[in-house]
Amino acid sequence: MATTKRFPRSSERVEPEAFSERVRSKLGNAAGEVQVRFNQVIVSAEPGRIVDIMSTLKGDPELRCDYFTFLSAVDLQEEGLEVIAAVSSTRFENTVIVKVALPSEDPSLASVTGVYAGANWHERECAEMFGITFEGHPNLVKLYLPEDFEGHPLLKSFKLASRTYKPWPGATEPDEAAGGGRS
Amino acid sequence: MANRKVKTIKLPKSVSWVLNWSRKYSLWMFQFGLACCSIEFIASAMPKHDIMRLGVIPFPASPRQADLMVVAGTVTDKMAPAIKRVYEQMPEPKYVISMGSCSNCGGPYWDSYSVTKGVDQILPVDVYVPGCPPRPEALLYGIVRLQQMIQGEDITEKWRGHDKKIPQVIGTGRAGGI
Amino acid sequence: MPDLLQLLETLLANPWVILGIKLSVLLILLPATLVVGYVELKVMAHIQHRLGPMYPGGFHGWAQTLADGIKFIQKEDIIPRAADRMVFAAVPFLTMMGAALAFVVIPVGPQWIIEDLEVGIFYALAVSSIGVIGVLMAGWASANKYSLVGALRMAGQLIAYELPLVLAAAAVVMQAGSMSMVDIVESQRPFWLFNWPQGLSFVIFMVAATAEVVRPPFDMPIAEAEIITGAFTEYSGMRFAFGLFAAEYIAFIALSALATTLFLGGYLPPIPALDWEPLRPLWFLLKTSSILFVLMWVRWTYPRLREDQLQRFAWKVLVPLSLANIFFVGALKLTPII
Amino acid sequence: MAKIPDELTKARVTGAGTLRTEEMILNVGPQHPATHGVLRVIVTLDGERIVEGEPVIGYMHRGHEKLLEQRDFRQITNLLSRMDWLSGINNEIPASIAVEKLMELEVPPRAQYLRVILAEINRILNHLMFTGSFGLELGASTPVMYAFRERELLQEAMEMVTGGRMHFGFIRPGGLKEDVPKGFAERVLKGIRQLIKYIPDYENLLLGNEIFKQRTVDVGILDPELALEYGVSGPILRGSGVPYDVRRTDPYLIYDEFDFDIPVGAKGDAFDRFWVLIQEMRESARIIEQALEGLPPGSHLGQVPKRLTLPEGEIYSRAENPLGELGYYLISNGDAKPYRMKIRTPSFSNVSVAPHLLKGIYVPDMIAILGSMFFVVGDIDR
Repeated sequence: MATTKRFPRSSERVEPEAFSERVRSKLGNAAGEVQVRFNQVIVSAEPGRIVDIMSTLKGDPELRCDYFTFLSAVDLQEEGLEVIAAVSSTRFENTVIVKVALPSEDPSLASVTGVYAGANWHERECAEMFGITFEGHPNLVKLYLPEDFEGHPLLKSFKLASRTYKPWPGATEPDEAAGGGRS
Repeated sequence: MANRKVKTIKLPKSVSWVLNWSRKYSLWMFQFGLACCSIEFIASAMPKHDIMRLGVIPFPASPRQADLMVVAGTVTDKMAPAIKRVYEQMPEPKYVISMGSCSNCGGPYWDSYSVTKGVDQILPVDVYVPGCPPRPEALLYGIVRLQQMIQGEDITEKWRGHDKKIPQVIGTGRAGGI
Repeated sequence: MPDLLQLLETLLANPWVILGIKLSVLLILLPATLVVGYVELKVMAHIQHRLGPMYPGGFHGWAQTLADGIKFIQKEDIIPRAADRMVFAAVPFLTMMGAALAFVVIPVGPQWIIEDLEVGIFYALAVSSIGVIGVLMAGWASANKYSLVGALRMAGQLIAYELPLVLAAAAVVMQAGSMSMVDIVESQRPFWLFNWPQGLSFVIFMVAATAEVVRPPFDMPIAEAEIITGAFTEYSGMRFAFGLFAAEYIAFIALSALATTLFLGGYLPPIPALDWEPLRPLWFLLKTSSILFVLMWVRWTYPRLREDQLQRFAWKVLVPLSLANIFFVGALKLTPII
Repeated sequence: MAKIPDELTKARVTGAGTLRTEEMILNVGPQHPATHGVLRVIVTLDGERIVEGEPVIGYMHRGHEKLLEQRDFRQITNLLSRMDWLSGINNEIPASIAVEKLMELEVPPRAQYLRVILAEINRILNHLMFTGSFGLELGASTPVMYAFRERELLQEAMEMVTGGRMHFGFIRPGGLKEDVPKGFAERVLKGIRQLIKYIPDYENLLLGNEIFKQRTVDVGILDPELALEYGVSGPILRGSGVPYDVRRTDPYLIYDEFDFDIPVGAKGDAFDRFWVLIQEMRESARIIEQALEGLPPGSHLGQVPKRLTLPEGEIYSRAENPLGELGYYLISNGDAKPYRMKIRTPSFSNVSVAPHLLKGIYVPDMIAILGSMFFVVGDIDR
């Protein structure tokens, strides 16, 4: 039978600063800059080391990031793409966000599905939305969109047809004159 | 369903009335929830609003046994073929209510790249219920309007296959009349 | 009063009147399904804190099922192209016939019976399973995977439940010493509310009968949430109305009437003192409708089982139990109790 | 069981090779009563046993993330609340928190309390829906009616405050759209008391029902390690015995001030998940009672500039949605619109683990498992 308990915050909880120190020492030179922002540890990494980093984050007994939070990307236009992956440690109650910079042309990255099986759908989504190839992914086909859909919607170069055809009709800012926005 | 045999038939008024009356009060509603509106759609079948009072029976799980399809929610381009297919599987005479802004016209997703802006692009709609989502009362009102419409129909036209023409809504007073 | 009784007796001796009564039993059936269907809608609604149909017909939506019936006549008749047309079209006749034929032997009163067959109970149980063959045919002919799964479940269920059903009825036959339905009823005299030696048989019979008419918690063959009305997924219009709806309700009424006859003393009044000839059909109807009500109550309360759990329940619980019951009734038969 | 030699189990047919059972591919959905919404599952069947089940999603993909980039920080609330249509307020909260943190806005305590109250009412609304629908999928059509009876009462309370029944659009950066009207507390308490009074009813109708137990106990056991690896959260993760709740592990708003328990399942089967769901309603009711008691007077909205322009920066802001961890990764480039807003929805991760649970089970179990995954299709597809 199930039980109900009052669970206080984990007794092994580590403050984000201390956890970032751990991350820095464990990852060593695999990771670039490690910093703490809004209580979350942010790690920037080289594209080639992503699988190493993820395995260390998951496997190291002092990190134990067992909870796969999400994986996505952002189109930084001139600066290329950036893949963002977040994992959390339920024991130490900390979140680590790993960032990897990729070029805009033909971006590709090693798949982390071998480390976190849960990355499967996240990578498929990311591939479909940004056109990133995840090497070693078991089934990299479209997740959301119909088979015949062309383009990668979340790229900044992908324009919404409706918006091009018809701009937003109303006022967009409160200080614009009332009724002045309709074109 | 074009049928030449019924072309010349003109039903007596009383027969036509009984046929219309029976269709009006036996709207078997296909269980079809797409998005947000489906929750209000479910709510309308629940104790507070109880859509069954109006003779709408929300039992059939298969489109073959349904008379009424309520498209409740956002229709996406990926889903549209499935909706059309479900509609085609329903036997004539059949009715469609488009519930909520999304299925009426795209609603808050008017600029989305994956949303069909209006279900009426793929199938004929009899009654549009506005709202995002419409309150259950709004759906009930939509059904009452549909029932008024059915009461004014000519079934032989439906049999001849002229079902695309949406008849005039005639004021028959409250839906509760016999 | 005595004049009236005398008149009644002379009337009942007239063969034409008897024929009329016999025909009326059959003619009542179809409207009866409409009434039971309507009552079920209302019972369901009230169990669920709702009102149910209120507008059709004006007074508490009394004409709801009537409207349903007339509507189904107008619907398009669809036979899928991949379907086996002949078999597909024959199904409603089979399911309807299987259910309706059982009424031939059910005594509404000692005179109110179409034919008091000597093997009445045997006949009733035999014809009630014809409908299942109809369901099997529907599942196969529809060329639909959901229908096929539904038909396979139906086949499994039929075999699992026919046995306890027959064994429970056999216990009654043992007690009565006859297979004629009227004899079975008469053997329950003097009747006091319930034929107690058959208590266990009654429970077994009701459980098996619920499975036989495919109602929750044993409605796996038509489970809407899983396989979309199973064998009848592809049926529409009149074929659906007769094949599934009317057939289900007729079978439902038939099995309740059968249970009334076998276990609740049929047309016998609850207290022997009330035994007055003209009131007998009333007692019968009262008892049958109570069983119908209880079954509706069960239907709208319980979730459904899983097919393998049903099989396990049938073979591991019901069949041994009904065998034990037969032993028990046999033992009682040796005593002067029954 | 002893191994039976092949030649005994495989019948030989002259000239035709071995007789074998053929696998059947059954397409469940995208329109199917059991997938409550437009999820599609392609199952390979061997008789009634599922060899493999693969969910196909995207039938409700409306492109939220792209659309958010076209709307400013006040408009996004309206879209976000439509994402998981059963928990509008809970969707809006982390977005406002993200904006507040980046802009360093102060939220007055009254607004904090009211946010907690509204979020917990919304959680109950969501859980009641699933309480009903789970029973419905298992063939019991009455519990859903009872659940909606209580739901309407709380719905009325929400309506009284926000004017909406589902999509509230009530949480603004810096506080709330407006203050609650008079009589709000009484209305909510009335709803909560009736709910607490009738929860035993659901427990008797479902949890205490022998058939329900037969259908759910030991069905779809989710291993906690696997669940974590897939990022499963919410009642489903807690059903597997992991006490992970963002309200505790990473407290937002003022959740650390309230006293509440985290119900946790023992085995991780469908029964435990459902049990956790029902117990969570009790805990939410406890939180609401405490919050109503301590509701401070004051303003409902902090000092918010007329024009919302965010400084450059990025933040991952998360909250415990009724269905699990909801997170927004917000990147701002100093504009009035988000540059990028990644939405991490609970149902997406929760359903991604389904193929593991759908292996080697019966078709009816698939219904029980999908029903106990408590997903909203809009939340999966966004």
